[in-house]
Amino acid sequence: MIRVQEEDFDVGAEIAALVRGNHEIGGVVTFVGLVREVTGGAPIAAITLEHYPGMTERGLAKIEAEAHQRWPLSASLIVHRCGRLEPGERIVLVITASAHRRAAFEACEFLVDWLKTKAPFWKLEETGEGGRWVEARHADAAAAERWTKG
Amino acid sequence: MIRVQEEDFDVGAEIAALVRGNHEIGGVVTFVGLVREVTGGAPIAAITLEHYPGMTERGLAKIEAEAHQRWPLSASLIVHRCGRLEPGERIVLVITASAHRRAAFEACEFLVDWLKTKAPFWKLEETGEGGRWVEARHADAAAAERWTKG
Amino acid sequence: MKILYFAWLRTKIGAGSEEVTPPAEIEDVGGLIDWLKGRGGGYAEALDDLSLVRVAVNQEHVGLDHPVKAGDEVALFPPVTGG
Amino acid sequence: MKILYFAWLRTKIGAGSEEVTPPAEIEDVGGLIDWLKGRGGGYAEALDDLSLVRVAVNQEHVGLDHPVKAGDEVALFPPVTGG
Repeated sequence: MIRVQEEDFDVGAEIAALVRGNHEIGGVVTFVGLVREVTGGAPIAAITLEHYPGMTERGLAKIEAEAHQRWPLSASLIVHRCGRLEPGERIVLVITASAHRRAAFEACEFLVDWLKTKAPFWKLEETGEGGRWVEARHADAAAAERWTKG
Repeated sequence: MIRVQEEDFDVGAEIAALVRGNHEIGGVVTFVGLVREVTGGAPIAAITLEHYPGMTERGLAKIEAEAHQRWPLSASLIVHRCGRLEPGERIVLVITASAHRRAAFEACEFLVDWLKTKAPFWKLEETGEGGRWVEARHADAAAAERWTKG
Repeated sequence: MKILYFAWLRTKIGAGSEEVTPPAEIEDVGGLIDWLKGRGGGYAEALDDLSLVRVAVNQEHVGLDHPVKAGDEVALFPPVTGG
Repeated sequence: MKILYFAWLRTKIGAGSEEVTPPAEIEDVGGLIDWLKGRGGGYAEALDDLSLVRVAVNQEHVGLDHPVKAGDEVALFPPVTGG
């Protein structure tokens, strides 16, 4: 399941709702991304995530479907926030549930690597010097490349 | 941090408490283990986890310290439940938080692999045919071996 | 035809979206962009370096040779930076 | 000396812990186990195959040649099965 929203999310409630009633699930891996205060240069006061409603959800649904093809997942959820977020705030939630913990770990990391580099968002960083649109990062792209089929 | 307890845990509250005020943290990886209904043979009605109070906590604290030596973690938490648990119930929680998501993922998986094989618990499975003490599993031991330094 | 602009393309052009009716000879994305650049000002500045511009037509990523027609939703935006 | 039993050692022996005072010539874990086996019944059954028995003295894993003395906490248990 996929959601893009301005509101915060409740990690415990999302996990509970996702696995409820499924007693085959043995492991649930969750990634919560937080807004960092320092990402290289000056401390940031806030970021603003802009996206393309409709296209974003299609992109997220597609990568989620790919994860289900590659790993035996029982359930998954991606929630990505948009709008203005300050350091320490939750920005993204990825949950993968499987009978087998290795599948849940790998699928979760695969989704997070993709989201961090290829999720259709544009990020504006606010610092004391004003706002700056972030450019695509090469290190993150390399992390996502790990998952490319040979 | 380490806890062994009979009570359930609140995943969202544990994550929030662990990362509160630390704006260097970019990624929080969480593993929630659930009691599975079928693990090979007959469906189980419940498991009971017995442990050695004191020694168990020392064992968990030691492996947590090793994770902090091997990965740049900002914070971590292991909560392991003991006593009688039914299928679908939460049994273990591992949270790792880091500036870098890769470290959080690797450390979390390292801890979970260890816990699944070497955590000082003994497991009694209840089925329709009565209770049976589970023996150590070789597949899980192999997963933990992955992390042994060469 | 609806055109959407995101991120710094939006701020340079000064609009998030607009309805346009390009002349009939505009048949593909490249032609549309050239026509927009012809407006000068923020358009010319935002669309100066096309290596920094990505295009979607009806929410599918496309290249400069992809056809455009009345009723399409065309989006122009920088490479995504991830979440 | 306090002895703790866990899991099926506990159920076979029928007690989770007990205070014992072994004779003075019992100086190590192996000697202690032989002495316990000598009680027969559940002890003999639980301690029959020592490849299935692990030992901790004062909460540290030890081998059969580890010394034991009055005041020690000795625990006997099967290999752990993980969480």
